[in-house]
Amino acid sequence: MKKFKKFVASALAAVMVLGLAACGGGGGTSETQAGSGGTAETETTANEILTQETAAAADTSDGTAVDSGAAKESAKDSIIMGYTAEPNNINPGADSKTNAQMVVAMFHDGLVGKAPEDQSVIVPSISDTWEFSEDGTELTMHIRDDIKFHDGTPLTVEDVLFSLDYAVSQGLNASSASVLKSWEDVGDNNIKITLSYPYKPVLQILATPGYSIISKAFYEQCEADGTNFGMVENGTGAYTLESWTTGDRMVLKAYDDWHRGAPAIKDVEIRVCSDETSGALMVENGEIDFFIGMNNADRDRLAANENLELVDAYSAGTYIICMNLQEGPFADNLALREAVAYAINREEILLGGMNGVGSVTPGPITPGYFGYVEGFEPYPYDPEKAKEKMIEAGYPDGIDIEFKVASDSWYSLPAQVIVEQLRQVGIRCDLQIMERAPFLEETQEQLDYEMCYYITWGDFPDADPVMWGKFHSECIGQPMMNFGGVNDPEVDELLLKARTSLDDQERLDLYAELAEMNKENVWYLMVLTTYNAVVINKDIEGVTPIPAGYYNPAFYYWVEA
Amino acid sequence: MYRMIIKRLIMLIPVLLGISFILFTIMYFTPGDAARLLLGDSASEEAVEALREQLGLNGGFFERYFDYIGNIILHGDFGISYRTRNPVFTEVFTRFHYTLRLALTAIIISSVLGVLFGILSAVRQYSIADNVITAVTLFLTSMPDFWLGMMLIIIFAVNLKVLPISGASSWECFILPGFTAAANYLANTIRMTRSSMLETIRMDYVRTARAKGVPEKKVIFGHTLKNALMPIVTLVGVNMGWQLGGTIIIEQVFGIPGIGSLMIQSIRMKDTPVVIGCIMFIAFLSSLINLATDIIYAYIDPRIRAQYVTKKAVKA
Amino acid sequence: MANEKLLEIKDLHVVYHTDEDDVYAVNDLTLSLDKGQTLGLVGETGAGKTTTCLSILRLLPDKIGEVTGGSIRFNGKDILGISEEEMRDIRGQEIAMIFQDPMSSLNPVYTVGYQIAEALKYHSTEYKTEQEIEKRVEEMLALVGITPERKNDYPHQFSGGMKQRVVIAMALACDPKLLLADEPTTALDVTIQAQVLKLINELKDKLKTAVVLVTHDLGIVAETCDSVAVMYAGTVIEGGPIETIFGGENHHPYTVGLFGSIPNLKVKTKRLSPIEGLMPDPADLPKGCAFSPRCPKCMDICRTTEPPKVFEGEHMIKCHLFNMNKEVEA
Amino acid sequence: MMAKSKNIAVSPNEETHEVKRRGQIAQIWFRFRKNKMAFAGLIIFGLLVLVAATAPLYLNFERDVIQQNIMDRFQGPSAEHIFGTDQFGRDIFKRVLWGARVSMSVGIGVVVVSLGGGAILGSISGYFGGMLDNVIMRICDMFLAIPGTLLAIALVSAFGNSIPNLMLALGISTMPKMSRIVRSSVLTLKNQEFIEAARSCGTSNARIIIRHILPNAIGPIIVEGTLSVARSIISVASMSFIGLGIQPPNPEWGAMLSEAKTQMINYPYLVYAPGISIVLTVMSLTLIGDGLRDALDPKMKN
Repeated sequence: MKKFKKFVASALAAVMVLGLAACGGGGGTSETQAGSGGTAETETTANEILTQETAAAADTSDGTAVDSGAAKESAKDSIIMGYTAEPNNINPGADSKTNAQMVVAMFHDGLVGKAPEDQSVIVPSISDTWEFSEDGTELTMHIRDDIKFHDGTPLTVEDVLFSLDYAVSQGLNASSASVLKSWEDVGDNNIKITLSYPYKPVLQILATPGYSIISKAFYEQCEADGTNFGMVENGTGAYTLESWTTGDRMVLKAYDDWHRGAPAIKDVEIRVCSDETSGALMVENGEIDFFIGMNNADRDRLAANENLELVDAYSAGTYIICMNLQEGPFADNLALREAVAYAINREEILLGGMNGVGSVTPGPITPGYFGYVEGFEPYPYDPEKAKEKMIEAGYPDGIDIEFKVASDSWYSLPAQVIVEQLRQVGIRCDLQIMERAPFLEETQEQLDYEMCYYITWGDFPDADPVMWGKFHSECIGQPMMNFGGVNDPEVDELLLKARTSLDDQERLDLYAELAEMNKENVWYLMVLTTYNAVVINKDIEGVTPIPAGYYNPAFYYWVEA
Repeated sequence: MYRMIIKRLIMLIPVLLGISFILFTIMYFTPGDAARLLLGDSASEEAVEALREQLGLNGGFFERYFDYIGNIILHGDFGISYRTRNPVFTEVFTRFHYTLRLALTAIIISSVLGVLFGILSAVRQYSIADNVITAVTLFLTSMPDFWLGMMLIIIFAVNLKVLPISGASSWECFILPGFTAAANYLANTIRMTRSSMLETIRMDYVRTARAKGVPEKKVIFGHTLKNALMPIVTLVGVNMGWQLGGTIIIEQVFGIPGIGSLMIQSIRMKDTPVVIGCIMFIAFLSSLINLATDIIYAYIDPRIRAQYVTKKAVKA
Repeated sequence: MANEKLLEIKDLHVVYHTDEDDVYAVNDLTLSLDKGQTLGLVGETGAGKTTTCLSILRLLPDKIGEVTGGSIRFNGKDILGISEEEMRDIRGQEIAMIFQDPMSSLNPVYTVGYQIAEALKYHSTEYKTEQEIEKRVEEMLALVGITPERKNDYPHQFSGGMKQRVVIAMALACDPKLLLADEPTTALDVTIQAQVLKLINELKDKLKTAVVLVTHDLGIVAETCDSVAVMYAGTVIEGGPIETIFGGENHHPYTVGLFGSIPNLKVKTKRLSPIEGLMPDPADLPKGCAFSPRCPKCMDICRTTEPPKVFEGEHMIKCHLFNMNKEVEA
Repeated sequence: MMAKSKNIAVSPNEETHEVKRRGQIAQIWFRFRKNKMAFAGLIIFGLLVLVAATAPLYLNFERDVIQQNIMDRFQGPSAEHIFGTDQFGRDIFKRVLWGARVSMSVGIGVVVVSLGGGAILGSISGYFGGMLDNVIMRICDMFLAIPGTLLAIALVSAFGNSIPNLMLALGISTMPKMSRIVRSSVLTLKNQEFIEAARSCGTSNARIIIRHILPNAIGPIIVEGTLSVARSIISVASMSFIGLGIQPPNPEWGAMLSEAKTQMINYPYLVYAPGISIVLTVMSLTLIGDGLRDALDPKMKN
């Protein structure tokens, strides 16, 4: 908890610093900004950052942005990180899960990077300067010519173009790839990316690990000799892969020629912890220094441990109750949906299901993300009103419904509380806790459910991917997308407007309007968001909260051995 | 002897084929799409479809099965994991040694302690020691292994902090899971040793040995144990076979990245080639262990050895 | 020599405690045997013959069989009173036993040579080194008519008769003073029976070993024994030198029945006369004389009072029939 | 004509068996009662069954078992909640009591499936022999070569998660073993005279199996069945533990342990009551099973 307070304070500081920076005509470079992240307080900052980032980045065109831990003295040069889930593979485009993306980001760089202190700040990386055209549809980026892959071969424009080809062909980038229309070599180590429409957060997209720059020659070599590309790497990133014992650990070595500066921590071991509980015990016993994937149940105990610190980041997702709007009892029955809205008590769900870790979120966008609507009021918890609505909906004697949920505890536990609350107003749920695979197939692709509980997810801190995916009619039947089945031309129009607008205030207003429409129609019932906390040894410095969970030890250092 | 071994190995082939068919069928009808699971939630439909095509998931049931089994028979190729795209056997072998270590720890604990306590229990039949051992045995058989594991974690890892909670990084990591996995077999071995000892102790030849004035120790550990051991050898062999496939939940509790964890993960990811590969591998190994048991058996028991070695019957 | 008592059993009581009942296997048994002599122990199955032998060796089943009274003296020493260590020295060395079933008396996992050597290893002062023991084993095998080369064979490679020879070799390896032969021929073919008996007889003469020969074959008794004890329901109902049993006038009705139930080639009998009925349940012995329910000459007193031992020189009969006119033991 | 002769020939046969069996049952009961441990097991199990069967009389499922009181979560053991409350504020004691119903009935359900299937397969296999026997037994071998837990997991994944499917999956995975036991009993009986007699009277095969063979093979089957219920309770708990068994809010012991898993370090009391309940039930059943085995076949006893 200590750490959390610390970073809220620093986030406030960041607001002021940024304000000054903006006034000062873009003199601020990324490394002057103090740690910030996805707290409720920072959402306005995030917007400001987006407006001034280009200028800020342009000023660092000397290409010597040194922001890694190398600048600091580290008392110890190794770290053991524990993760509860092992990546299936480390192919940058193959596995969208956080665990894989985190490791991918250690091996690779994107065209642009993120400031370690603040995920919403874009900093130069493989591209050191860039420029948007007037209408915002063309992006010209200069590629550094002094960067080498881990095998020593220099990075070329050809590699960059190949990497973009590769990235958009990968399934996990599908939702963002449509923004990028084409890319070409325009000489002088410059590339030009043409966008399908003006899109403000495009640099955020390019900074996700899914758009890592890979070596064309290496990829082709792997293809030729049958090496599994998902088990090897040849990036330009801070670390190289020494060995990988599947199911047990990955051993990483620092890449001292990293263009963002040699990492202070030279040896990284990523251990697979079997489950959250044992991971928590391992970090308590000092077997690991850094633990990602803490269970809320262990939170208080770990927070009380004076050798440890918690670093809290709001999760990049919001947990939602979905009612099938296409068919079944909830379709075309607003009163019944309202009954559900009045019946749920978010505070109890948060306490009973998530051990009280996180906060209730009535709106569709996570705090800290661009588009978060402050002061949004949900339906109040009012069981009596809910019962009235049940009568209005035509179910005075209650109704039996099917409630599907994935088996992970962070879904199944809150779902149990919801089931209980709904039972109080006469909605009797048949709770089906399912394996993730069939759950995704049935609820999201086939829309074969009546009610389910899942999460929204935004890879980068902007409302567009979440809102577009959840509400646009073209996304019906796509996983993680519009599985409620919202199909409203007016909504589609508003979404398009918000996506292509270059005016932040307009975008904010549009998203607020959409949030209001969602509330009125009870399409999705936003419930809560939690913290994705990492637990670290208190002697590690430089760890900042990252909502999407891509922690990179290149920026960390030890203050005591 | 060689003929017996070869015959047994040949008989294994239809069993393995049958297993592959059974599991293929089950996995085929399991809902969930491997391609979708691989690409993650946010992948596009086209990408999923392309991967499905690439993994050969679009064919009909028999087409896919015969494809799969054909590759095994013709090329010895067990396919690649849908999840990691590694050959199945790379997957199996990187995990197998953990399970093997766990199984060996368990088998050593259960056999050594089981035989010792079993003998003690039999020799001191109806004594306090016997009653205590019998009670503990009963307790061990009645306990779900995961619960025992949880209790051991609470006691030794959380409260006493003497052993690691989970993982597989050092030999200490295998003590608690080893004990947990051993519990049931330990109980079985004790029961079996006890009853086998009691039965053998009543044999005429033991009485003969006593009548010769052979010291009691020698009677117990020589004349009785050597005979009583035979069913125990079989039990240890069977245990070993089951340990290899039966530590699934214990691996889950203690976070051992063994073959059990791999199988659960693979079932969840619908990684059919790995599921079938793992189980065929385990079935094959268990059969080898059974064979080895029989050979050891023959070594201990001259009567059975004689059956294999020579057919000459000596008449007076 | 004939007067030197080697084995004296007095008022022996043995009880088997089973789950359900206490089984009174041996009741008030008295026996004695002189050095170098042969005693025939005769009786039906379940009469307590084997139990008596086991009591002498103190090999009653642990916890189940218990000597509840009486004494056994061997060579003047009270066997029941000595320690287990001392007893072990006696077993095999001074008293050896041949069990009923040669098929199961040999340990299947050891070679016969080893099993014979074992007895020597733990006791013999005469054969100490390995070579000496080996030599003795070969000698013993030769003695019982088995080629010494077969010492490395396992029991399952021998036939029943051969196994019994091995058992005998094993029993006699240490030159015991007393050999308890528990129906050594019952499990064997008739032809082999004769061979084995002959062997025992020869060896007995050669080694001067006293023998307790348990059998229910009166023919064998007649051929080999110096004295006889007839057992019924755990006690000796008639006993004495062989002449008194096979000759003489007065016999226990049971002995009469026993003799009547075997075919006799010399005397022409129209038919065999079996003893009617069955042995009483040793867990639930009848009051009075145990034989009373089956006795053709049963009297009222037989059903109520235990019969006394009636002596006629060395001939003893335990029956009310002879009580009136003979001297009675107190 | 046929029917008549059957009556004459078979009925007395059956009657004598009846008489003999009754005598046997009395004997078995006598031997069983002398076995103190087995009898203690019977009493414990009896009490557990009583608790389970009468639970609806003293507990209201909705109010006592599944109703949450989030504000009362993680209350340690106290006079009010003797085993404390769980993370939804439900009374663990009441849930454990109700859990006896669920655990036992599912455990028994599993055995009914496996015993039913096993009896059919085993008796067909043993009775008819030949090719059919070979085929059935080879298939059993194949199933036996697959680790049982894993087979059950795969089957539940395939069937979908529900109580009947769980019983089916666990039943199927134990069926081969059961078939073998039934088969070997049938094999020993099949050539006995009274079966020959029935067959010579033209009794149909099905009737012979059902009326003559199975009742006589019942001893080992009952023993195996009893022990099997014990094992099934553990299997069900294991499946629930990895999330593939009984679904919340139904209180099954394994499911309760599964819920307690993440909290056990902070609140160890959560794992005691359900675990001990399992041990107690399984132990009592094991004692009964062992006792029955000894009572049925006194020779087996040491």
